Amino acid sequence: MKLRRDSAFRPDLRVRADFPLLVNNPDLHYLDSAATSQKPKVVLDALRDFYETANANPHRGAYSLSVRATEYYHLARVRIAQFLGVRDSDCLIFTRGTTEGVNLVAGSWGEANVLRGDEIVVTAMDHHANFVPWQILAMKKGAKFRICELTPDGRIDLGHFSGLLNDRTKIVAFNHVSNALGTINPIAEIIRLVREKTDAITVCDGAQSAPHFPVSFDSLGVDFYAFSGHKMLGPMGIGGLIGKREMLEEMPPYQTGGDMIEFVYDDRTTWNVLPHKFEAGTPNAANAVGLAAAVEYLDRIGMDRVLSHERALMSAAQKRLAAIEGLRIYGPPASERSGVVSFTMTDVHPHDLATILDGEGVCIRAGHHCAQPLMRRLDVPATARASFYVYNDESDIDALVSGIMKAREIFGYVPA
Amino acid sequence: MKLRRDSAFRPDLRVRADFPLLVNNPDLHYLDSAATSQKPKVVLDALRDFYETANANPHRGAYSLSVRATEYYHLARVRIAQFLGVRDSDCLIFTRGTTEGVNLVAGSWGEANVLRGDEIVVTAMDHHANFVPWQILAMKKGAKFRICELTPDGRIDLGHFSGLLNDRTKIVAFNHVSNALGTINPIAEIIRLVREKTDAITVCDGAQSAPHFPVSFDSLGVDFYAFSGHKMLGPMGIGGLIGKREMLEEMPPYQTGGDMIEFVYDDRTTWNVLPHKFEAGTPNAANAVGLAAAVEYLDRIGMDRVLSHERALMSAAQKRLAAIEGLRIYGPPASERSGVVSFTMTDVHPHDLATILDGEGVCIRAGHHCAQPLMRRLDVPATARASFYVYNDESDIDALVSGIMKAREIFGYVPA
Amino acid sequence: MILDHYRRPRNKGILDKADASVEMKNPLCGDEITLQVSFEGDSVCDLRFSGRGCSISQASASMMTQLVKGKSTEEIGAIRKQFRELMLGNTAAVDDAHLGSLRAFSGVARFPARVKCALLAWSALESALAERTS
Amino acid sequence: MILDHYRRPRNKGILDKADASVEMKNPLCGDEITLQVSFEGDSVCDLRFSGRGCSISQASASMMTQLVKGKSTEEIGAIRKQFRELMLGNTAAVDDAHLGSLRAFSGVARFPARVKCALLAWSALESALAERTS
Ligand SMILES: Cc1ncc(COP(=O)(O)O)c(C=O)c1O
Ligand SMILES: Cc1ncc(COP(=O)(O)O)c(C=O)c1O
Repeated sequence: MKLRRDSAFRPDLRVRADFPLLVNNPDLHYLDSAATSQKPKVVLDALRDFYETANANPHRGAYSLSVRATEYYHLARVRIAQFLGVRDSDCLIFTRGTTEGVNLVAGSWGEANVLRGDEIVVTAMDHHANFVPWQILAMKKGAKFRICELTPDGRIDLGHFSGLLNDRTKIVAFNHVSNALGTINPIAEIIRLVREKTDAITVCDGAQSAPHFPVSFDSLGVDFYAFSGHKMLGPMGIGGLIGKREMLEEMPPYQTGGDMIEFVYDDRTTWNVLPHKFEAGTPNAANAVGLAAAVEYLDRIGMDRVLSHERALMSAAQKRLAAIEGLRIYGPPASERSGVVSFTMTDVHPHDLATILDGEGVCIRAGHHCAQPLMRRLDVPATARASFYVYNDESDIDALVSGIMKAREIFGYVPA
Repeated sequence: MKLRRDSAFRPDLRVRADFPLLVNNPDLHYLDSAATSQKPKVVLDALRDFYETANANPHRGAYSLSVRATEYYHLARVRIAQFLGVRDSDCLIFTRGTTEGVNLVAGSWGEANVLRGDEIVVTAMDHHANFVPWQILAMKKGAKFRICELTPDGRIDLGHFSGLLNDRTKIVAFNHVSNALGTINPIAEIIRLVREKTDAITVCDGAQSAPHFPVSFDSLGVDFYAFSGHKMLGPMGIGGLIGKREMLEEMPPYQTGGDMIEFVYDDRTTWNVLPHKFEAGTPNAANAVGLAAAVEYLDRIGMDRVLSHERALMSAAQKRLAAIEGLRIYGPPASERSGVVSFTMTDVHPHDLATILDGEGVCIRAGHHCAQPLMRRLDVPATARASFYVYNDESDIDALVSGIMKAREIFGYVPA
Repeated sequence: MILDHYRRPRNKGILDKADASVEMKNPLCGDEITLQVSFEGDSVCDLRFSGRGCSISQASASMMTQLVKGKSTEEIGAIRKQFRELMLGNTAAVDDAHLGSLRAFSGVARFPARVKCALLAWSALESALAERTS
Repeated sequence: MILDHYRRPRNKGILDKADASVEMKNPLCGDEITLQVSFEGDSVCDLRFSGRGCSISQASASMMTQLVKGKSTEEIGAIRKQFRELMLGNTAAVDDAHLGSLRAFSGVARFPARVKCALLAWSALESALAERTS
């Protein structure tokens, strides 16, 4: 994804009033959207509306209420598929979130196809959700687990990446955007290398891309794409895995139980068609409907505007933060990052910084960001991270910067 | 569970006004609570309140909002554990529902412990959720999959059950209450037999018991108990698996990713403590809070009263239905059933019945109730099922009966 | 109309000599149908169904057998397509005279669970035609 | 008070001869501590810590080393128990004079993620004592 360096971008969205939690807390500066986003009123209304007008077990009833529930659930799938550029909406499987999506691919495709001696490639910037399942799968199958190293500024080292690929490579997993650094990975280039050198499947962790810029699965070229609703204005506990139809059809089911079966005999079971084959048990229809309302809301803003708003905030934040002595920013240049900035400060531990900022009403994250392998490579135990979304504006950056200055004062920063 | 035959029971709860969907549809007779329940206003309010005042990613933040989210989530766990008689609340793992709970045990304990030649026992009345995962596990491991047959009136045939148990039996799975017949199984007797003849673990599907009468996991004696929030007035997409601590501690994780790890190295990973070890990824904290509000609501009514209310409805329904010529009821006597009545009618297919009843505003379920092995044994393709909960009253039974009479008329029932 | 075909199904039974025979089941409700077809050139010369199920699936099978008898595979394909449209809620299809008595099913479209019942016989016929060409 | 200990940690370094040495890490934030203890009879005769981390974990370690030096394992156990109470939000513990300077941490109880930082040194000490008795 090419991002313009246009400094004329302005953070022009003014939507804070749509978010009840932010309205209830006018002095709150929420800068942890990469962990989870706040929810607009329309999403909470959609949830409530489902429960008050359409609540029934989808797929199972022959009465109108259940028909309505089934329809709401189906339309939510179609709507979200459209948002993510999936023409064949049956290829969007609802999951609890990104973590479950990756586990599904590892537990189904991986279990069925990875053999001793095969190789699985991940990157050193991947979130534990797209790292540990592959590590465990590799250990279980006797496959080789290979980690692609990063450039000093936190990008995938494509040279190293290319060198890791060979005809035993079965799975290549990578995030679209790093939650810890904000790095936006060059998916087209990655896919090209993978296709050129392997028959591997590609698994893209889209937890940090789906919320922040236009994504079209059909043109992305990856075989699987996982995302989390709660990071894109939707409710908790809902997300999705998108897969290519031919893959999903040949894969064995993941969880089994009601709804995903066709016939259950004493000695064997046959499976339902997509997407049901991968959705065992009563679906979380209400939250799917809530997520559909979220993407509707994002589409109304326009994902291009979401992107430009965040880029404008990011470039402003970058300038202000870089000017603070003793503050070190990780990852590629701001113009090549998503709305995430990860940093450390001389003499102030990230945790202490977060606590002091909290006292100022500024919510940032401090820790390993579920990316311990990356932290080890950066040689820091933790970083502080601020992340932006549609409801943020310049006042959040002001509060962040003045909180940092205050922390520096408390901890008595002495220029070296 | 001993149930009194006391005919003096009266359906004395009058709580319909607490349920927005039922208030919005005053002529609706919702008799499909075994599929999913309606939600009281307090649950919808709790959900909304979480999103409007405490929404953040639990466990991950060092700021007050995230602390609040973590606390809400923790307190929800404690509250639900208390409701289900679990003193050690860390042994309650949040899942999407019963289906995921069973899959977790099969995928973790089962994967690690079942060997070729071992045996797994289920019953012929089990829901696909507590049947298919064991069948698949057995096939994968080369274990024997054994199905306990039922008595003609739809109870576990304890003689046959006992005969199935031996020292190769590794897992015994059974539902507490059958969703298709309403049969309440004699758990104490089952556990006694299992302990006497095997070292097997016991997995109890509590989807239909947790909502309907007092359950105490600690005194039930089973090793695992799975339940679904959406069937007990809670939101969709949340439920739980309760396990004995010593079991859960020795089991490998199920899904892997963020939050469930301790340290992630390039070549291995260590696990977090209970309950986190089994909760990979961002938890569905909002829905856990919603479910806590649901059990709070149930406790305020009192589970004894819930039980007596349903029993009163059931005995009234039983009398009225049994009086209809050509109507056949399946399962044990009403006095030994939970609030579920499954039946067929001469000359009216269950699906046609459901459609006609729907025209009268009566919601019942028609189909195999995710229990195809049972249907085959009953030698019917489908049954009609009405199920009761706290918000039902005699008017629902009136509507059910008069709808059935209408269907009979339309389909021109001719006494044989 | 539906009830009439349900109570007095047409073409129910078995053929002495069938060119194709297909058994099909709706997993959702357990409806079953066995369809036997004999051909003459490109046309369906005779067909019979047996099985059990709800009024929708049985009446749909009964009407289908009446409607397709003597028709060419192409004609049948067109009707099937229109009927499917009708079942998916495409109201324009209601006016298609080719559907004949099948238009009585238009109300079923409201119930996705029942749509499968209405389409069961047609799925069986599709399989039978495919069986023949292969 | 916390900042003072963070900036000028007491007993930071290594012992020449330690009876027990424990390394401990907080997975949440990466705080690390290595604790060395030497005993005399039933009492802790000397101890030193090293490592890196936030102000809370480092100051807590520093204060702990001051407070437990010369105390018996039983006395230490009592203090540890009280400190844990304080961290769990038991406000009564704030008045316990035995906690000495540790009472400065009472505000940390509000932040569960930080409580682990405060307890890290104490967990290490517990391990060290256990190592010795085993
Ligand atoms: C007895 C029984 N077990 C399991 C389930 C599956 O529950 P869920 O779909 O919530 O996972 C149900 C309900 O559908 C049930 O009634
Ligand atoms: C890049 C990335 N991948 C995966 C995840 C996991 O998502 P979830 O916790 O919603 O399953 C996250 C967020 O926590 C993330 O930022």
